[in-house]
Amino acid sequence: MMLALLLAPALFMFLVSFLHNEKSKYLLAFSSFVILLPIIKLFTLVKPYAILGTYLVADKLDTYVLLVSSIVGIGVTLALLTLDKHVKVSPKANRRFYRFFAIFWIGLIFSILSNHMGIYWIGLELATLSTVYMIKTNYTPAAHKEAWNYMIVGAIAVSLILFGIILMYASAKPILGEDAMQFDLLLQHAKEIPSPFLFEMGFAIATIGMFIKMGFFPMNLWLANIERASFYPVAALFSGILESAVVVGFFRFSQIAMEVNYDHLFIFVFIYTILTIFIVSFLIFRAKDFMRLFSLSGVEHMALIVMFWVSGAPFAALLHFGAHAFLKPALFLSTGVLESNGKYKIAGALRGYKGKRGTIFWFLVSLFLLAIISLPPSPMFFSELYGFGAMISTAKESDHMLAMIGAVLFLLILLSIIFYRFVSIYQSMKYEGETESKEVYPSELFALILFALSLVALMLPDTLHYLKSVI
Amino acid sequence: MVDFLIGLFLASLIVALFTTRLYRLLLWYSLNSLTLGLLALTIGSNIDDDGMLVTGVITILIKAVGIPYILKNLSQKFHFVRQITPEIKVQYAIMLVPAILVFTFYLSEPIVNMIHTNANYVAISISSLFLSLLLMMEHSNVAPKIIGFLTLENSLFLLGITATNGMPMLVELGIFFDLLMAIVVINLLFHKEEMKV
Amino acid sequence: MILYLLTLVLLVFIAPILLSYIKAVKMVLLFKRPISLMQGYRNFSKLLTKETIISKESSAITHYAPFLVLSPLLVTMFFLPPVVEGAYYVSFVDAFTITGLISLSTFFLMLLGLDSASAFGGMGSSREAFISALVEPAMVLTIFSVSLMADNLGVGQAGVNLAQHFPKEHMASYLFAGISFFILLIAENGRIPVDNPETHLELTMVHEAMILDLSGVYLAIIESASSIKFVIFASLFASLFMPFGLEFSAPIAFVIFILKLFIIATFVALLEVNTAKLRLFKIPNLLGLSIVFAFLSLITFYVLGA
Amino acid sequence: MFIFDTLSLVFVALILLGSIPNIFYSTGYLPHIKRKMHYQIHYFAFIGSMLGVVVSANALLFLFFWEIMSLSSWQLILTEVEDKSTIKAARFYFLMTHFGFVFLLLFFLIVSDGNLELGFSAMQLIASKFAYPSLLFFFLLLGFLSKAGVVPLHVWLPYAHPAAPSPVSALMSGVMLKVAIYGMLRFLLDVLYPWPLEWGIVILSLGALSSLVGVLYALSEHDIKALLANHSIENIGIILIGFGMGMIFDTLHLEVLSSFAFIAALFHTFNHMSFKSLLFMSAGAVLHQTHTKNMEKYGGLIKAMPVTAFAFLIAAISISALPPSNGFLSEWMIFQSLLSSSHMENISLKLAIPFAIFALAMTGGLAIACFVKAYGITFLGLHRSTNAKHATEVNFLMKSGMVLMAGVVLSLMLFTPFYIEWFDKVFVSLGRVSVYAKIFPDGVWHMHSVGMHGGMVSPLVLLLSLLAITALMLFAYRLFGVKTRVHKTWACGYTSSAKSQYSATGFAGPIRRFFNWLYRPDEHFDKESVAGHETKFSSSHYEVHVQPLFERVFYQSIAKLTNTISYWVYRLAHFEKTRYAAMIFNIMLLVLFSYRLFSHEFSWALAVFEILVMMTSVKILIIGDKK
Repeated sequence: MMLALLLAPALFMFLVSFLHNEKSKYLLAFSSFVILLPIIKLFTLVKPYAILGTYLVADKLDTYVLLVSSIVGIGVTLALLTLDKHVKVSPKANRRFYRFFAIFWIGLIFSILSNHMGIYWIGLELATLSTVYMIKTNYTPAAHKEAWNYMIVGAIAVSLILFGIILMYASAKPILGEDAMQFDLLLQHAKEIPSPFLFEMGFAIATIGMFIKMGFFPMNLWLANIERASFYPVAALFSGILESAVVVGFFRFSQIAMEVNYDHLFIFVFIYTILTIFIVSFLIFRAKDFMRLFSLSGVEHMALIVMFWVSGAPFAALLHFGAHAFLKPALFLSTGVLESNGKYKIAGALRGYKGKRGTIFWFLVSLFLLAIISLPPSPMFFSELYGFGAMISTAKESDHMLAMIGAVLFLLILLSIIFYRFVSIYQSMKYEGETESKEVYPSELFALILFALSLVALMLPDTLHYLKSVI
Repeated sequence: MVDFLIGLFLASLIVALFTTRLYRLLLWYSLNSLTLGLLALTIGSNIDDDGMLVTGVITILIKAVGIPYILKNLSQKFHFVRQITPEIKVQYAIMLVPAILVFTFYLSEPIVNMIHTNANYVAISISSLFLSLLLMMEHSNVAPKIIGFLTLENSLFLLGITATNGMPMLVELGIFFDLLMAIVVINLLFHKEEMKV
Repeated sequence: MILYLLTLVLLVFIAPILLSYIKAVKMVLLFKRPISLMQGYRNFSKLLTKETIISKESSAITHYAPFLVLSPLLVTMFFLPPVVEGAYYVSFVDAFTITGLISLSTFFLMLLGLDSASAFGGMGSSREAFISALVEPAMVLTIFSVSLMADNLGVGQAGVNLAQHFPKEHMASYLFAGISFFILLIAENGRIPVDNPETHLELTMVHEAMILDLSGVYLAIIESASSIKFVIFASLFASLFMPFGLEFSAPIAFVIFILKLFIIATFVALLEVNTAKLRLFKIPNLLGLSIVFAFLSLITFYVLGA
Repeated sequence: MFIFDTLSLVFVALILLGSIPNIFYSTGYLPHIKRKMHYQIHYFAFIGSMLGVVVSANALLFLFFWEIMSLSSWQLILTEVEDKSTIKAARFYFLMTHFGFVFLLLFFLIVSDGNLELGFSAMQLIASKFAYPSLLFFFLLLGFLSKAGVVPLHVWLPYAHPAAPSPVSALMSGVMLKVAIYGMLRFLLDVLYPWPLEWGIVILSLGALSSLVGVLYALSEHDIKALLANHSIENIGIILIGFGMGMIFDTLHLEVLSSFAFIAALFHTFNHMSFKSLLFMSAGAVLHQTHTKNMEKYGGLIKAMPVTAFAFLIAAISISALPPSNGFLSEWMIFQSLLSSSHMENISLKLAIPFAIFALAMTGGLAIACFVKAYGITFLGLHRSTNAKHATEVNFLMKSGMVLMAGVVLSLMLFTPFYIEWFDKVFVSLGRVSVYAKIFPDGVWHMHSVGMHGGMVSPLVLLLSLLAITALMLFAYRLFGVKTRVHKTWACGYTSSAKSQYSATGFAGPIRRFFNWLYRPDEHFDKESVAGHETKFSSSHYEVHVQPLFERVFYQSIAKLTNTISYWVYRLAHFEKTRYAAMIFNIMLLVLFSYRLFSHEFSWALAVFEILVMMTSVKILIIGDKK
């Protein structure tokens, strides 16, 4: 029943997208908004709540992620309403976009809510493939090329995840049989897995797949290039929703891996993420346009989330995840306006807004920009405090305390480079260059306000309490 | 019989690596899929698993026949470049292939001590994974890359069939569904002339 | 108390004479007819009768600074060590305060130089600032060293202590401190080789350049300030580095003290005759010497205890 | 949540004393500012956050307010963006504060064991169990001292403070730096207590170094606000000298001396707050009227702006540590604690401290030179530009701000015993010995050093006698009825004009030349000589710029390094456009190989082999052959 409710808006959207009607644009947007309703219903239910046997189970973690994703979805839909004002997009492309958006949602709901590695993978693959076409809605050679790129790299990454899943399944099959694909069972019996080596190898391969998908080392630039080539709502979808599906998978796999061998997991992920942040921070140092900048910073934040999670600070990871999921799409959506005078015009991008709408717009964008580098009172400030705190506690318990503290210091210095770059870009947006007038449309403003409110909601004591109770 | 088929699987993959013609590549892929399907059928009949039999049949139908056919059609429709020369020198490739095989056996050595069977199957699957990646990286054209991706999928199945004696039916069907979806998307993507990626 | 006041009067009285004496000694040595020892007084009374000409660019600073240059020095006079054993002395002021008061006086003098917008005033101030900046560390280190030997930082108390327990066991560091202080005496009072008070040549002027645009009473005040400054330093040197003769009865002690002042003045005069004025950028060499001696004094005190 | 012990309250008082006059001044300054709303919000947020920092009782709040403080001050610098240099300064400032924050964060994370809501006393327990306390100390040092602007983390200060609007410069220099001192006091005394001897020595030497470096670069500045900012570096150095002595005495179990030195440092902290705020306010008033920060364009402003000039004079006397000002008293106390080093047993330390004395004394001398320059060139002589000629006194609110702040300076001078008693309580509450009775054993008239040699000063006596004698002389002068005549400047008969008087560059000339080895100035000298004569020329132009050595050596090379690394990273990252499959291949190889190696059985030979394999594979598959 719940499943039907969850899928209904998406299916409806899929069907409406075949209608050749002027009104269908609004109908599509409406159906996209409606997705939130069953999710809110799901949110209020007692957890864990079995939606489809043992295959789809809603617990606190995945409902949170789904809720965040659906809010992002609404924001993206809002921005889509006025997409044609900023860029050339035909109604046909718009309808197609929604068609794949519907498939995307279906895949996403499956993968986020799944309690089964196989289902998780199927959903993820569905979501990945459907985004390929979304990239191509932008009819440019660059977009075409990047769509291919995404298709192939994404396919490799997703295949690697499946490969890992099968290895993990193989390692647990002797004790669990066909049920070895269920996350909760695996978690319970993780200690009994007869060949931890096989499991860890599978985990490593799957993690590589997921990390590639999130743009970690060594594939740091591909997401940025894709997001640059596609329309900004697609970029927002990528950073806000698709990444969440991947990261949920990582949360689940790593929970099991923590049980199997925490040290191996920690060292592996720690080194991997530090490498990633090293590369990304220097790439950000050179970024010359908004899209690449934001997308690289998205990679950085994903790395931080992953790091916090494995350091034993799920609260920090989830808070950071929520904050990032709201902030990054908001910034991506605002690039539509920011770049209205040219793609590489950073200087003066925050100037030239008239009227109340304009003032609110630039004010919100400045806030978001400063929040993304975790200045208080951004939720990221607190999540980073807690996350690094957990990291230091782990360091203090380990045998290599000084090396670990050194690594954290190194990490913080790398983050300072990113900080520097963002500050300099913010200043340049606000105080340099010429003032050219830019138009802001209400729908975009609504999207930004929605994200801002969600961020505030994230900081409410109740939310924090909820997040603390997730694990 | 199983070992013979696995050998064939690996052999067809390795030969595909050195192919310079698109249609020949398609043929090797089709053969590769065929051995996979036969493998599924053999193992399925050995352990009396109906799901595995179904998988085998679907594999043969879709992968060994359907996909090569569609790809051939596409290539005629969109005028693919059919002369595909590997970018990695043959000298290197000759060294790489055995190196990969040695490496994967080294990699899976600890498994042998933990689980009694199948360790070598894991090794072979991983090596075929690496080989498919090699196939993808030695071509810059889209079409061979797609075939590389498809052989990657095959090596997954090889792992699924040999190391775990088949995954849950639901999952396997899901995977096939996604594969079809991928083909649809690829088809849509080709609706402009093929480009170098 | 009477002796204390008497000392003050004596010092004020003797101040212009000392400077005239130095000049006279130099003139004798140069085979010139020496000026009278009362020349300082003659100049002073002459200046008092003249009208004051004020530069039209000058501000309130010119009206107040001369007094502020003189008054810290006059205040310092009250804090000098006693001349006779048993006489009253001010015990609540230490050497730092005195250094500070002298700097305060110099501070206003430098401002005065800048006030009239003349190139010479600025030049003098700039040079004076340079020199006094380098004097400061030598001064403090010397004070430190002396205070260790005298076992007290208070100037009055130090003089008394030194007179009572001559630091025989620390002769080496005492000597070094003495040399250092003597260099400071020369530098702070603008004597050759640091400054030549007798010429008005733009290459050599320091002190004179600052007061070039003063006249009348203001000039008289500044002139008396510089003679008082000399007498302060001379008497400090006399009390701290020649601490003998205090135990005699008051008149004899006074005579001995005055003799000491004149000996110091003679030494200064001899030095002036025998050395050429240093270039401005060579002055740090001299002051560096003073700093080095001050350090040496401290180190020998600490390490060798000598 | 919040803590209101004596230390916090003393710093609350410091912030309030520093900001209340400033609010008046700022209100008067407001018409000058275009983005009023922006300015006001951040201005009050800034003051509020500073108050928040000094009363927070746990790491979370402390860091929160600390960042708000940085954030709002950064925005305040950006209030009036007129040129690129402001933007650069703001960026640099924010980077440096973030740099400090990183270390603070690490410090707090280590001492709070991840529980950021822990109180300070609980932190001490954790810190004492930590195996490497020196690491904590250095984190703390880097964190707070980068905010306080101590060498070598001082480079941002002369850029950032001048770029802000004047009331904000006054707040930043006068008050914000003190918040960092609060942090040092709070966490060194409360959390990281017992210290090894080395820590005190480190702080002492940093202090000595920054006092010298600060004043030397101040002398070479022509920008009046940058000059003052450099003096902040110097004064923070002086505070740290006192602080370091306090720590050294404490480890040597000379408790009385230790308390004395700490009180001296705290007293100087207050004094610096008062006179530096006043200096920035009056410099701001000058800037407000002349629209330039360049001292070479000032001159003769005392006639047009008497109140400002008088305020500046008071502050200048105080910062130059001339008696009987409050600046003199605190510096006197610091000197006394340095001189008390003769009580120590450790001979090498005893021999080293005179160097600090030397540095401090030298600083004092150079500070006098510097403020004669600042005051003389700005307020005395002839105006050097039309703006200076037409300057008038600032409005009432700004004036009242300055007068109030001058009142604070004077109160610190007049009520020294009261303040010292209060500071004494701070250290008593932190478990130190009380020394008030030793400093003022017989009433408030005489201040004693607690060392053996009994240094003594009587500020009020000095003040009264100076006033009395000066008044007496003035009275006599009036009585005398001297005739005065106003005439043009004589200057040996040359005509003097605005151009012929000494410039700021010229004034600092001898000192700059003496310290040429440190400054390595960038000199530009063009002249058009007449008929080949060396000395006769029709026009000449001389310009000299001093770029701090640290900036050149340290910061620019870091910037260069970052650029180089990012260049190579960028180039490498671009391989993924075409070689993505190879990249994935390699990462798989690397991860699986390492996994097999490290998690199963480790051998060095294989590790080396792995590295070789990876290198070959990267070369063949990713980089490829050169075309």
